Amino acid sequence: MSVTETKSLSSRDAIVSMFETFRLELDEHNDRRERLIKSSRDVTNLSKKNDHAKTLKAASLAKERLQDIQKLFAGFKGELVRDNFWRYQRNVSPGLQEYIEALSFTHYLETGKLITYTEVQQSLCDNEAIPFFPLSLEDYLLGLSDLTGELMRYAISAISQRGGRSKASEVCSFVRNCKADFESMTPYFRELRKKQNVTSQSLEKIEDAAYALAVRSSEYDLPPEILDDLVQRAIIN
Amino acid sequence: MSVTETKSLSSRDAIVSMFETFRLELDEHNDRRERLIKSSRDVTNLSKKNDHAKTLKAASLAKERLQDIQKLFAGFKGELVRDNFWRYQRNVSPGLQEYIEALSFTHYLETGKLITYTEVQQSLCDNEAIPFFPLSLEDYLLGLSDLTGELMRYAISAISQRGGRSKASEVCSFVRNCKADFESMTPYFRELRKKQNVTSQSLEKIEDAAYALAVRSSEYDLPPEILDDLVQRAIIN
Amino acid sequence: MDPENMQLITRMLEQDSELREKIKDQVTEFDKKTRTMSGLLNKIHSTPSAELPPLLDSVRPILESCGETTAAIAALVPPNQFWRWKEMWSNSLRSAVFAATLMEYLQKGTLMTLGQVSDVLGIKPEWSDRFVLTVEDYLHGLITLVNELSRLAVNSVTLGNFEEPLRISVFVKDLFAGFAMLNLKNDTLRRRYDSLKYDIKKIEEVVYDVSLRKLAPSVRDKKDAS
Amino acid sequence: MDPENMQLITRMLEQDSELREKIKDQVTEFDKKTRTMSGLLNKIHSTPSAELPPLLDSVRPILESCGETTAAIAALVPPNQFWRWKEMWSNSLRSAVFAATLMEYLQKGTLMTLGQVSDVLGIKPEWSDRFVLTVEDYLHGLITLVNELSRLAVNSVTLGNFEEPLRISVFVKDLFAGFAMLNLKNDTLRRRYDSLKYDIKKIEEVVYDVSLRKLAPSVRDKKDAS
Amino acid sequence: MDPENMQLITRMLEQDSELREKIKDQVTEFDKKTRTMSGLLNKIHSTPSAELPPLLDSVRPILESCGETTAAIAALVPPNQFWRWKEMWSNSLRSAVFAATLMEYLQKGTLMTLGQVSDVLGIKPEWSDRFVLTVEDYLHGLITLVNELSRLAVNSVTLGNFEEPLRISVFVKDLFAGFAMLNLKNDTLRRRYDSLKYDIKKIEEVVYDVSLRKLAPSVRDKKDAS
Amino acid sequence: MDPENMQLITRMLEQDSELREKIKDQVTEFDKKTRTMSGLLNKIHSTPSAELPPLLDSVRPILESCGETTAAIAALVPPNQFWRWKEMWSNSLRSAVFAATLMEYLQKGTLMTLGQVSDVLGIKPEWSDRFVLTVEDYLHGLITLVNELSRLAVNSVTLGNFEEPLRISVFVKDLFAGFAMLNLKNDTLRRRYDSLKYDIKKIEEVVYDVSLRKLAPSVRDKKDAS
Amino acid sequence: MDPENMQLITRMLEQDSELREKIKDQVTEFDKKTRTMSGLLNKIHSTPSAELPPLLDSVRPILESCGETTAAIAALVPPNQFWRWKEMWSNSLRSAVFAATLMEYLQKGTLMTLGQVSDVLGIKPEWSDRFVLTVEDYLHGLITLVNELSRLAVNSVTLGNFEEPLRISVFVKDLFAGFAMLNLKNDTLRRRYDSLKYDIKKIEEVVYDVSLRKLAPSVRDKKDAS
Amino acid sequence: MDPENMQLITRMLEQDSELREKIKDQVTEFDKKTRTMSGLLNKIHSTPSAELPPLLDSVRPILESCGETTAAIAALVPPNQFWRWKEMWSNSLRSAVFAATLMEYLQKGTLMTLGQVSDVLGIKPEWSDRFVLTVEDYLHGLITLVNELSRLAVNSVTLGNFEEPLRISVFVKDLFAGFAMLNLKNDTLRRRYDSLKYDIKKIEEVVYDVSLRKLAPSVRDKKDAS
Ligand SMILES: [Mn+2]
Ligand SMILES: [Mn+2]
Repeated sequence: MSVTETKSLSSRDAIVSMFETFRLELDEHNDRRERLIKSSRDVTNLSKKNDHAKTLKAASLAKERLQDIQKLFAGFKGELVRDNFWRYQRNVSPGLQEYIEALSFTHYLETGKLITYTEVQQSLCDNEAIPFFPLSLEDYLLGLSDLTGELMRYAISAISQRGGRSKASEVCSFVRNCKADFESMTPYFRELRKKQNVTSQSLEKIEDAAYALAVRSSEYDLPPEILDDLVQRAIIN
Repeated sequence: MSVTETKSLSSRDAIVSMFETFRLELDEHNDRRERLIKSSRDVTNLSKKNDHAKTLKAASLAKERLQDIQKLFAGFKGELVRDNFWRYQRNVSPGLQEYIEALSFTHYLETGKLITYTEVQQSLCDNEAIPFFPLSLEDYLLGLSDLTGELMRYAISAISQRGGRSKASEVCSFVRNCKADFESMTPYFRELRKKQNVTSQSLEKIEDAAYALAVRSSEYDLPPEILDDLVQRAIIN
Repeated sequence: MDPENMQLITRMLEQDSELREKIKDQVTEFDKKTRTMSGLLNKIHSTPSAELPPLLDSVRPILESCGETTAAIAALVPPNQFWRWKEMWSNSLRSAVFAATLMEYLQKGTLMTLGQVSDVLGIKPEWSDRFVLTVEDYLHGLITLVNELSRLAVNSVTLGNFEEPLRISVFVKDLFAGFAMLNLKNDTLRRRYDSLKYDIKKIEEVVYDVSLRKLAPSVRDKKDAS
Repeated sequence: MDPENMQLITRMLEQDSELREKIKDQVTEFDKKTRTMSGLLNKIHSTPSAELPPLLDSVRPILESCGETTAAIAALVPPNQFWRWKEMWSNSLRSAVFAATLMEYLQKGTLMTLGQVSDVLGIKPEWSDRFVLTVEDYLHGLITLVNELSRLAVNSVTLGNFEEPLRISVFVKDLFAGFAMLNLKNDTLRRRYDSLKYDIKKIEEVVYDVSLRKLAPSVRDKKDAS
Repeated sequence: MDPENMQLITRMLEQDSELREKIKDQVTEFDKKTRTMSGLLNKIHSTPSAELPPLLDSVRPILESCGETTAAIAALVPPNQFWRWKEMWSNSLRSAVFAATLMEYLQKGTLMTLGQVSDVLGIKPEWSDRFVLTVEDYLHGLITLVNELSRLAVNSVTLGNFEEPLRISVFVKDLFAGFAMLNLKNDTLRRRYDSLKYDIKKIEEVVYDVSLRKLAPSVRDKKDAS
Repeated sequence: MDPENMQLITRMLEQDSELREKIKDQVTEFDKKTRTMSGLLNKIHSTPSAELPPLLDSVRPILESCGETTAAIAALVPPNQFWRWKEMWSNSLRSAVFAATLMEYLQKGTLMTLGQVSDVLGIKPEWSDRFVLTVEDYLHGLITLVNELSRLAVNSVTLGNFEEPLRISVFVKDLFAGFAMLNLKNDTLRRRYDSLKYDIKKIEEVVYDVSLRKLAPSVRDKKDAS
Repeated sequence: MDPENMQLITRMLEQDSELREKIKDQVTEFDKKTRTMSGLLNKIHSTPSAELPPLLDSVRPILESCGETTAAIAALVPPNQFWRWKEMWSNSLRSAVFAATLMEYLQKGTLMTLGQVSDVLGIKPEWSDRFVLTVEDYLHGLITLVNELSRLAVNSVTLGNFEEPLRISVFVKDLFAGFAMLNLKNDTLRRRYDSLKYDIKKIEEVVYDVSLRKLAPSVRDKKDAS
Repeated sequence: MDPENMQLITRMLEQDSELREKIKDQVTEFDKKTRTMSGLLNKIHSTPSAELPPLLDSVRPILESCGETTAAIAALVPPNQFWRWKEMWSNSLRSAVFAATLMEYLQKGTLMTLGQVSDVLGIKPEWSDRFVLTVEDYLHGLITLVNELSRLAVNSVTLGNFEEPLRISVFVKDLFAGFAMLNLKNDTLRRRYDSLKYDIKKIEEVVYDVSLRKLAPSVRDKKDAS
């Protein structure tokens, strides 16, 4: 497109031949977009499956699946050369955010911490530490925001398991801090403002779950771990 | 329901037997409503067919169909005793308004006038002039408001016929007056306010049609009727 | 438009709008009364059973004064136009039904019939084409009653009354059995009826808490005893 | 326009609207049946296990009679038009699935498969282009089943049956594990599935209460002792 | 959950989403064909009648090739699921109906029936549960035809063909009379039908202009004369 | 258009848009402050009562610094234009009301009046045509306070503080009784007021749980003691 | 709640709601007047130019009587609260602006300035904190004027007046050039301004039809003559 | 959140928001230029062809000055972030494309290529990762050009230039043939492309009016002559 014609076009043939080049370019763009949307959907599917890895054991299994996803992202590299990432961001984002949600969930289960921006970017690099594409702050934050919903499911399900009480209250304070941290960034991202409401609701649900446990075990004169053991024994019998 | 019990109910059986009477009453009400909705739909279908009676000849034919509709309304009489009309108004209104639209259209074609409230009420009476049910102002006005849309279709279609020009301009001033008359009643009816916008659009469409005819015939030095004749002759040849 | 027709319409519009204003004034009155009653009855949640009678005594005169309002409205409505205007006072009337039936339950543990509520609210049989307590309005009032009783089940335990939840449970389930018989169409009443399930669930959970801890004679015990 | 062409078009348009009316009538029938079954099955919450068999016996004939309704609908639906009309009876069918699977659980403690439910409801394999029990409808019925079982866990304790919550807990967790393996895209289904965790939580709380009540010393005991 | 039951469910959910992809690919093909035909047929507005036959000859093979696409789709759609998937190709099919009926009008001045269009598009009667040309889709195609003919009436005059507007006028009025007899419930169809009157008005204006131009003295003529 | 008329219009529109920018900057400042306060006050849900004073001490300076922002806005708003621009800072102001009243409750267990809040936020009586704390904004702040206290009731139990829910219950019911006396016409306010009922129900359930298990001196005990 | 605080709040809320009622009554009056003017001015579309003066004479007294209404409102609005209540009468005021400027155009072919419109409507400079004609309301009135003039261009041709469209075209283009210079931020105003392009296009098409047929001295002829 | 992470994020957010402000300022400049050009070019509708050259001369310097703005933006955009920020100036750029191509058409009757427009707007090939004229933006500009030319076809007849509509018709149809080749997806471009059909119809009607009255050499005559 960069060749500078010296004369503007005066015949249908000339016009049609210019549009011919446009067609090639637009078709290429549309095909690339289609491919990316499809890949993004694949990433989403793989990531969602990860959501169900609700226990530590399942989480380490899930590591392999995360690597599968990273391979998919490596495939993006060819498509997203130069600044094409920004061109196709809205097509890639859905899958990318689901991936960040799954990755940060695994990270939390392993370390008890919130994964950093740099860590996420590093997970999206080839062997020579060259990024497949730049990580946008928006995708990073929105992925993390979804994490809080996942943690809510995790905490509520954990309640029926041994050690559920301490798990619920750990998750509770973790999510409470997440919410507070995200708060200062809401003015920058409209989408984050919306998701912050969902986070508040998730937090309240976790609080309610932690409360239900606390109030129940307060009735007994034994430490929570022993109570858990007793319940376990009763179920097995 | 009007029997006054002296003691309130203290057993499930007593409660259930009271609800038994409620069930009968509610079922009767629901059945009646269903019947009225169905009849109203029948009225709508008959009335809509009338819409297509776009010529004077067809209009007189349509008279019979209007009588069929009036028979349907006579059937309502049994259902809408005492003040039941007001109870089922929202179920009956759709058909009633379509009927008023069709009736007022026929009336306009015959007399060139807007049918009055009293005339509509009279059309809904039995042989002894006893109304089948009270005519609400809202139904009357909303039916008339729909008439303007029908007149728009009539005027635009008329253009392709002999005498179309004068017909279009008659309809134009008729609808213009309708719009002005309805204006003072819009504060009372929310629905009429909405329909008034549709009326304005219809009026503009009629004005455009009358304009198109006027501007075309101004090019020729002959009275419009003779122009119409010439066109007719050309088509036949 | 024909000037005579125009005049007729204008006159009708004016009459209607005057009437609407007048009814509105009465409804505002009615509303004040039901709001006061709700305010007072809200105290049942922190009042021990022993102290209920004086509380109910303070509400009764207001409930009885509703008859003046219903009479005023009935006097305004033209013959055979009940259904035309009733939407205007439906909400107030349902609140009054709620107040009346709640008071009866608290005093006697029984359910007031539609006829009894009509009487208490001073609704006369001869107004039948101008002011009636319809089945729908009565049922709406009863649903509000159940909503309130589920809250009362919780609060009576807080107040140390462990028998009340059981009484409420029996009463509400009887009432629910009645509702279950109706073929409700997809409207507000059906939606509110569906929500009753949550109230029942809540009440069941309170009964569960109480029986688990053997704080009151259990359902079984009662059945066995009877 | 060619009159034959014209006639064909008119007839097809009219047939559709007639057919809709007829199916609607059958759905109303179907609805009555499922509502009656729900009403009867609601009694499980106040019926001791010993008295369940006669209750279930009273529901069974109605369940079996659903076959007449499904047959009537299947007879109405034109070949190949199942997907065009199915929305009309989906809700009723889901309620029937719920009733069938609840009864099976209560009798045998097991989960009916999609095929078994189809059989019970008299759905014939040869109707495959006119009336089928879809996966979605089956799953919706199962979710309603879990909702009901969490309520039953609470009420069985009230009735003095401390074993039931444990049985329910095992059954529901197994079912939930099945759901967790599906990749649900359908929005309503996903949302309802998501809410199941609250039912499980409730059931677990009951299990917790019941187990500890037997085994752990309560604070109150101590207080009472002191 | 029973693993077999589980597997069945999973497989059914996955099949649907694969099938959707495959149909989509065929629809993209179909779309390309109808777009090419529209592009070529657009030239009728600048082509003198004498040169129409070769233009139509160039479109015909594409029209005929649509049969391959309809066959491919029919082969994909599972028995009895026509109504489940038809929305996916409705737009393409309507464009094909438009192309077929426009070509017929230009060649013979007549209206193709629904059956004839089905034939031309290679739709087989035995696909009745997988691929059918519905009345709605046929009517949508006809409305597009009228839209195009009103444009053609204007442009044929520019090209010096003063007879065409008259032919179009007769053809379109006849078609419109047919539409007027239908009791259209479908909203989009009704709205599009309603807009036809503007096309007719435009055609009539052209007829008016053309007829008078030959027969009536214009104001300008007089001015020029004076 | 008349150039003088034109100029007048252009100047007025530009002044407005400049002013809007300036106020926006101040509101952004205000927002930052209220956001920081909310962030800090969020910690009350995980802070044992004993450690509350230092937390509140860290918020107080920010609350006091709000006076600078209100003064800056008051200086920008032209005389008589308070009502024109107030929407811009309403949300921030309501958050500030919330922060102020929450701190007061936590310290003293009492409710700050509208006048007191105005004072704390440095709002001067002489700004009455440029910056005022309206009744609506004050009430919105109080509703947010109740929302937060219902969460606090839950979380204080989790932290082992079984007395706090009772204190909250008394405070909130008193506040609610005040609201119930107002005849709220404003739609948003009315809707939010209606939602208070859920907060109260939730608090009641916490109090219920605590008293059922005798974890804190019950309401009765307290009454008996007094 | 502190009773003094409570009282203050109650009193303020009540005053507002009373004031709202009073203003509403005046706005209803205002509305009636503008509605009557619109009704009368609607006749310009069927009135030959020669008969316009008596029509305008019949509107003038009503326009002048608007001063009474603006005075009544100004008397009601408390000092400094113009911006709080103005939304209530904005629509009526814009209709009045429309009526005033349309009459001026019809009589003199000129555009009334904001100041002139204020004067005609009896708005006093000393009411600046209670009742003002804002730039936005003035511009809204002008946009309605253009909407009406594009209709008038059409209808005057139908009435045989072929010169009016040209006059309107010049007037509207001049006005539009003024609008184009403004940097409109206000959303509604901007959207309505964008719609002006359709009015201008319509007027241009009328002028086109008239010149194509040489029904009026053409633009060129006029220019040549001057 | 890890404080280092927090810091990193905050720094990135601030950088982005500063950059956004700076680009916004340049876009405001750009916008002013394109608005002035639109204002001047709007006069073509009332300017006889003979007087066009000086009008175009007055626009040219502004068009050329756009190079300063594009350079300023290109200097701000970080390497490889073109697609991140381009939405901000897309509208302005499209207006500039419109202005450039309209001027070229008016002068030479020909279509400027994308490369030529880039040159005129001073866009340098070496900015390829920071500022480029994309195909989409170029096409949007061309669609605006067609919208304007359909209006010009109407107004040139009013000005007595009967040949212009024919020239426009040929030019626009050539351009449309180009557009028809593209596979546009369902987005803004497709929607605007679809609207081109109305412009073409309008132009065809003007050509029809002119040829019917033989005011210009007809299409046929031209073809015959060539
Ligand atoms: Mn997730
Ligand atoms: Mn109609």
